[in-house]
Amino acid sequence: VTPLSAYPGDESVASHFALVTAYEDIKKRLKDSEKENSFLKKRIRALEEKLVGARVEEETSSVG
Amino acid sequence: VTPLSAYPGDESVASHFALVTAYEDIKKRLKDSEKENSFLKKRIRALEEKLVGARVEEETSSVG
Amino acid sequence: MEERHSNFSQVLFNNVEKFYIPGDVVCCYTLTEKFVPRPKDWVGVFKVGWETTQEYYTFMWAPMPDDLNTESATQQKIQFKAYYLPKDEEHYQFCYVDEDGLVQGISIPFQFPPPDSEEDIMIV
Amino acid sequence: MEERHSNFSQVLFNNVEKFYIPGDVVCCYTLTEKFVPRPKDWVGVFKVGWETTQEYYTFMWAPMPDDLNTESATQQKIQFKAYYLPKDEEHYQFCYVDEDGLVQGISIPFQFPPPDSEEDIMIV
Repeated sequence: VTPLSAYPGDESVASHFALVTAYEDIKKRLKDSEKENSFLKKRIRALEEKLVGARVEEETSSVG
Repeated sequence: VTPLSAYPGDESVASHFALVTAYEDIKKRLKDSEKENSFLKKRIRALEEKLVGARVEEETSSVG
Repeated sequence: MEERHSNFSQVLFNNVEKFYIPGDVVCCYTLTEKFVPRPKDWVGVFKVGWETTQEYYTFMWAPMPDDLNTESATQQKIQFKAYYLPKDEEHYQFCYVDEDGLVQGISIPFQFPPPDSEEDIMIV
Repeated sequence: MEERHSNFSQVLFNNVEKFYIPGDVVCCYTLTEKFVPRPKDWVGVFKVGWETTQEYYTFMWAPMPDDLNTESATQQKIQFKAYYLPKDEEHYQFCYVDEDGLVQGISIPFQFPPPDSEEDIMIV
């Protein structure tokens, strides 16, 4: 037994609407992901700076 | 003057195809963004570990 | 047109994941107040971009609630067996199709990640 | 159906950005070999999810190449003035519509980021 399917006109409206639904969701996820991405990049820059600072300090303290 | 527009049937095929085109593109972008995201998170973890290491070293060197 | 669109949300899919790890998938949905389920309604897994409801990847008949008047009757669950689910990286969505072939509910998209990408997803 | 689909790629949009910073936007496209442009063809900016070509946000008439037989004639450019472009965060795409109203080319989606998100985008 296979399920019924009908109304080709309605179907193309339904399939378009389904794709719109999917697009809206992915659009939101992409935005969130890109935002998180830029946040993570800022965090990396801050960590890298700290690390350079820590090294300089270390060197200074071992020289002094 | 406004541009012409015709053939409602063709149009719904065109609009669906346009949405498919757009979906395919942002699907790829989401995937790339999520991948980059997970890469950046790994990088942050590595940097954080290094920073902890640098501090421990610094402390050891100033104590010694 | 607007009236038809509202049909697509007579059945609401809940707690749809972004990624389903390998195994059976439980699909939860809510029948909205005015929606009356019928014995040959079904829920299909469709690849995003589907054009006709015949293009379902797999489907299950929707269970008939015992008594529509109880509150719990509107909350339904279907379990899709892992064996029948897609194994690629495409995007899929659930659709609830009534026995006349009309789409009554559409979910957001989800994926079945291949084994090698699982670690990344856990991190994300 | 398949034959119709191929129509949508008679004109190919090139170098479409993900984000266009505020200002005029140059839209580049290529006319494929068999495509013959006509004086009332146009290129529209459409919000993704458009249903009819009348829903263009803005449009420009497509320039007629001086001589179709030269190679450079197939590479075309249209400049959309900043004033006429959308100012929201929605996704848009270019579509090339011929003078019969048939869609002959479709671009990938792009956005016009609002001023406060620009910094983030530069980083991304």
